[in-house]
Amino acid sequence: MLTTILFYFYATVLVGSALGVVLARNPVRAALFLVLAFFTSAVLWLLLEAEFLGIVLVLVYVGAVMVLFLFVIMMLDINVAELRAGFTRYAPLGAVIAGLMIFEIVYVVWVKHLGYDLAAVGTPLAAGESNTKALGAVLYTDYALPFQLAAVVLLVAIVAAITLTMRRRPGYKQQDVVAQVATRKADRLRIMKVEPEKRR
Amino acid sequence: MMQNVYLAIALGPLIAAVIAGLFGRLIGRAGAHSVTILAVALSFVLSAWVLKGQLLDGAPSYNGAVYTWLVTDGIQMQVGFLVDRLTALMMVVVTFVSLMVHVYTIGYMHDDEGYTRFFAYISLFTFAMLMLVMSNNFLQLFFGWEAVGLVSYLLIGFWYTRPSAIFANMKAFLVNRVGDFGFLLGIAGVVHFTGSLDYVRAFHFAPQIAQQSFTLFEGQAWNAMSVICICLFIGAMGKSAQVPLHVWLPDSMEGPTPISALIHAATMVTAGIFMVARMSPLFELSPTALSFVLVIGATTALFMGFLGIVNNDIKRVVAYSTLSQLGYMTVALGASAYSAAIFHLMTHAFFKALLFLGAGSVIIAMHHEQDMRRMGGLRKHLPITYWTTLLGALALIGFPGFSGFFSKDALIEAVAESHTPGAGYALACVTAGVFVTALYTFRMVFMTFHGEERMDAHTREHLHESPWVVTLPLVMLAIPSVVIGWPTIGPVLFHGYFGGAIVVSPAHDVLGELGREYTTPLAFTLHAFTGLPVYLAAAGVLSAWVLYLKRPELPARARELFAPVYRLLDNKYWFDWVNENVIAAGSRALGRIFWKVGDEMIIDGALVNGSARAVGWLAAVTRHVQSGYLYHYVFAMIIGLSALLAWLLWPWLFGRA
Amino acid sequence: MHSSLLSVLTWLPILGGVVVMLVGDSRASIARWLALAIALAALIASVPLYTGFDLTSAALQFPERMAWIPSLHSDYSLGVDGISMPLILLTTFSTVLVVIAGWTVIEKRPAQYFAAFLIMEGLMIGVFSAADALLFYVFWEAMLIPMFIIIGIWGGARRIYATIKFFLYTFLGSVFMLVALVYMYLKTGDYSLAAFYKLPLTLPEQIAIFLAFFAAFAVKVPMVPVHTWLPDAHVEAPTGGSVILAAIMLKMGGYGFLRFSLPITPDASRALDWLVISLSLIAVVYIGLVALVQQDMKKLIAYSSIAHMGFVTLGCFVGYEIVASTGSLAGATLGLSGAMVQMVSHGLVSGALFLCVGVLYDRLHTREIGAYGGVINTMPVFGAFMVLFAMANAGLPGTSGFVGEFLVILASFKASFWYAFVASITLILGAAYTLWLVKRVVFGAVANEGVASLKDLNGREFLVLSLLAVAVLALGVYPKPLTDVMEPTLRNLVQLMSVSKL
Amino acid sequence: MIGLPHFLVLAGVLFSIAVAGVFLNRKNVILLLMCIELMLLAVNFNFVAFSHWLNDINGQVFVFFILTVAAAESAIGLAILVVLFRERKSINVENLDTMRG
Repeated sequence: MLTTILFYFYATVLVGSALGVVLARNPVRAALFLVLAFFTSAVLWLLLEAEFLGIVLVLVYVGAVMVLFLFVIMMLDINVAELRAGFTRYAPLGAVIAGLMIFEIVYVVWVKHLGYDLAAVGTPLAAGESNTKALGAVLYTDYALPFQLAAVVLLVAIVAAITLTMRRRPGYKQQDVVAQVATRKADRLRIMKVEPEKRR
Repeated sequence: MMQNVYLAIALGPLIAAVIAGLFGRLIGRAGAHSVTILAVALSFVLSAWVLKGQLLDGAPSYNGAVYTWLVTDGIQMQVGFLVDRLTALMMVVVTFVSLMVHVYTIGYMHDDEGYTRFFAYISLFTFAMLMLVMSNNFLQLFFGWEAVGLVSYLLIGFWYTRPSAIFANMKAFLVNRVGDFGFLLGIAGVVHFTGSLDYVRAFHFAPQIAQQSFTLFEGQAWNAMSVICICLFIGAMGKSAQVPLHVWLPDSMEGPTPISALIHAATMVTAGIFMVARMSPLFELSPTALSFVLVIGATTALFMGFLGIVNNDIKRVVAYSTLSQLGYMTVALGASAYSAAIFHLMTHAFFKALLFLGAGSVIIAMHHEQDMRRMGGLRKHLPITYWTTLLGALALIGFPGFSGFFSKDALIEAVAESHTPGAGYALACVTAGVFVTALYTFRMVFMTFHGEERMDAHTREHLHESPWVVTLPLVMLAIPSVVIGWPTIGPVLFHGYFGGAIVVSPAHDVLGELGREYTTPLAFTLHAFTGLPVYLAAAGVLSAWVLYLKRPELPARARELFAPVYRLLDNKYWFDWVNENVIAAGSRALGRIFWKVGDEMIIDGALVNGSARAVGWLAAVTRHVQSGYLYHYVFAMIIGLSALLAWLLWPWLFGRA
Repeated sequence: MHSSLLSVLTWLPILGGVVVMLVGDSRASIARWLALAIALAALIASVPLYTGFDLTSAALQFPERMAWIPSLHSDYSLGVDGISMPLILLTTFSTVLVVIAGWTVIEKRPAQYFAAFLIMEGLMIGVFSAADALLFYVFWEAMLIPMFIIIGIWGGARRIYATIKFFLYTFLGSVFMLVALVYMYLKTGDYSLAAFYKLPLTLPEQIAIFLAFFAAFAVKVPMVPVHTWLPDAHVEAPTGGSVILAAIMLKMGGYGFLRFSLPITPDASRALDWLVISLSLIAVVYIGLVALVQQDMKKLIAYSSIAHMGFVTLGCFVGYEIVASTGSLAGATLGLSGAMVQMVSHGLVSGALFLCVGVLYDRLHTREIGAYGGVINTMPVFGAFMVLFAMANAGLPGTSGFVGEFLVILASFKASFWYAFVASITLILGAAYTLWLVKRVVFGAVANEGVASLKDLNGREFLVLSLLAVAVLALGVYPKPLTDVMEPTLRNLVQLMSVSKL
Repeated sequence: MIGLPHFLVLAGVLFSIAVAGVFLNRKNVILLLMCIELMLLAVNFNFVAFSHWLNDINGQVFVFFILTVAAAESAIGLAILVVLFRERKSINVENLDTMRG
């Protein structure tokens, strides 16, 4: 009984935050709504006994991605007004498409029950089982290779982000170790032959 | 041996023509005309010898192939000769008249720079005519047919700088081509049924063909033989200028007079008559074709005669007279009196050539003045021409004893005997025609030779008789015009002179009946006095005398009285108008429509360039899709996704589940 | 007997053309004489084709076979029979004439001009002698390129439009043919024509293949709806280009029908013969009337050649209607040999007419009929030639123009009276537009000072026109040698046509 | 009782809102990226729900990979945004139409 209440509560919060993201006037507020959305979905995942994923979700998304978003929003002085101009021009089209999708999904899932019987309630995990252990068992055995691939993807993302954004800011003096090491005596020292001054 | 003779007869004029034509400048004027005259004279002598051989010594008729032209699908197409009594007679007529014209041209074309070219053409014409006459198969007949048309085209347009001449020659060729269009269909029909082009096989299979039928239009089965014969006769109509296709003959007077005499009086126009006579075995088997021929001939005979009355150009009057006489011959053919037609053809060749050359001599004397209203009283100045032309005129109207009389009266009586449908109409036309012929002929004679002199002073001083080169042929032609009828009517008409060449089925044998009562030419002439035609002719001459000598003002008043009739005749029944404005202009307009609308707008515009433009337009439209705005692309993706989703879920949503 | 004559005939002009091109425009006179020498060599080499030709057998003669693309089972096999041999002779004969005709007329890059013609000659002989479908297709497409260049570079004002239109039109058609060839290859396993002849095909297949071939050959013939490229191509092409285009390239369509459509898809041809016949009859009347109102001489002759080619297609397909109406095959060979003779004679006659227009164009640089009048006064010899060729074009007996039309009309009468009726309308229309052209150009008084300043034919032009005149008259007076060559092959083709392959 | 459909509907609604979001603030690229994150979240939701109901852990493994990809994607997205901003002094999509056809 409790889970139903919890579910409905968090579901409404989640949907509200999603709407918030979409309709927020200021991008920062949108980002924060998104953070809220992640938190509530993490909680919902816990309901589904996927606690490891929930935590990972919070760590990864809220920790890393949303921070990044906020950082970028802050950095770029976006003039919000101009971005919001003509906000509702495509609204009706957007609403229609969204409505269509909702209708389809609800109809298929709810009315037709995906075509197979869902009466069976989800079987709860065995007492001693833990989501993390189950995930760990599978992750490093069956999905070893995809795991490595995920790592590679992340590596590429890092390298790409750096190469894209790093630039030498004009007027920014930086020590160039290589050049320093490579100097030779001749560059630095010049022996001059100077005539002595006549005594006056 | 005989084949070499025939080859010599036919090829002689060709070789002469080539020599005169290509090497005209080298051999000079004298060389050119002597070569051609020599060749034609040789042909004439040989033809006469052949005729004598056939006639007196009873030499058999010859039918042999010279060389095979083409062999395909089992059909042997050859070039060969069939010389029987009919051909021999025609050969003599053609070569004799051609010889007269050759001699006459020396005088007539004396001061013309195209002298050698002219001689080349007329001897080429003789070659073509001989090939046509002597051929033993339809292919060579068609070759001769078109070659004759070609040479008449070249000759009518001889003075090619005159716009009216080159218009006339194109008109002549095209109208002849319309005739050949029918003729070719006839030949194709014969080949279809007999599987070969030779006359002999065609005549042999004729009875079977007569049984078969065509379904030209759904439901109506047409007798095959009638279709073929009518098609062949259409060819004859084109060549012998019968009513709808006669329009080219008056215009062909644009050509020099000698050729009008040679081509448009004696030889070419008679090709059609000769062909029908030659095809008598076929025509006899289809009564419908015969009555068709009869009616067309009768209409031509009468109505063309009327035109002769109103026309003032001397050569055109003679041309209309030729049309009318051709109508007579066609009527004879229609009445199955083929030998009468050929007999009239022969006599007509002589006196019509005479009339033409006479008119030519008048024109030379009057310095190329052709309008009769500016002539008159030439009797004193051109005595020989006057007398010879008078004899020709008498022969033409059928003055008893003259050649024209025998052939025309025999013809009229034959029509009277004939029972083929349409014979009544034909008889009426033919008899009325006698009066009309007499009227216009003597109108011409009185207007040019009698009455007061209406020409201007300058030409009057220079009026003198034409040189012997001109007058000799006149005399030479006058003799047969008068005499030829007497001795030949017996054998030609009634005693089966043509033998196997002409086949007449017993039902139609009109000449047979005439032959029973016929005894001697004299009896025939006396018998004629009992008939109507002689008196009609006399009445014609009398009325011409009254109208044009006694009371010259009468024609003018008659013109007001019968104004609509006069206008009808003056415009030659509007045939020319219809041809130029309806047919020619119509086809040009149709052509323009097909070209501008059909080709340029529809095919080129819509399909070819149209599709090119459509591709361009499509490209322009799709270009807008690349709007450059990021969100348009995102929308496209999402809309695409949702559409896919909807499509995927469709069976789920509304389908069976 | 294995002789490499056909390969020599095909590759000699091509290599010769390349050499002439290498000689380059700087040494134009050498290039010209070399080109003439090669063209004459090709003509002399083609003579043994006729003398050594076995008049009794319908099989492919002078056969050659060499592995070409083993993986596709397509081999370089050449062979010639009654249908293709006369056309090869026509090709070599016309090319010699064109080289002579274009002698001094072409100033811009003459070497490449002659090279293009020689290469095209080689390719065309290749098309006629190919006995392997793929080889045929390669030559068929390659042949377009030289003509594209000839019209494109040495053409008139709107040459770019004309040449692109020409190329795309023909190319679009022949692409479908390639599809059909590949389809049949997949069914039989190799590209040789003999295999295609024996390949059994269901009716739908046959109809599809027939339509594919029809697309390619109808454009080439050209048949009525797809003919609009020809007048533009002719008007813009240089004289030599026009002659070759009219003399040889239009025959490709007819040759294609005889070599491919009839034997390979007999049932489809029987089913669709009404389409071809009605289009040919339309061509005769519709195009005849259109030709009547043309103002440009070359356009008029172009339209007239479309009308004449209508006879070829009529002759090819009338055989089925004859069987339908008379029940016997007698007449089918008549129609086919009429079509073949018409092709050869049309090549000579319209080639000659284009040369005549070329002669006038070289002097007054205009093709408008209105600009001429009374040409015979200043150019009598030319006038005589023009009248002769005009008469041949109008189908006057005694000239080659008549032979083809006569045979086809005889055959079409067997099929139905109305076919012959409509077909022989060409007698009237043909005479009408040709004579009207002659009347306005040749006859009449001297129209303007341009015409007055005209000089008569020079030696070169006289030689070319007299050669053609002799050919036209010889074929008109004695066509037996030509038809005897074709008779066995056509008789065999009729057998192939009538045997159903379902 | 909360069944699988509930979760699926919730994920569907989330996804649709994200889609609407894309339509709404189409000119602000950052918000676009956020909407994409939201969509990915909805997808993960489904995965977890199914893996729970079918008690097949592989679903969750997949969520794991989606997270990595999402992180990488947003990182690069923002990097591009930054470079874009430096170049054009604005990230308004309106005036970024040089790629127009």
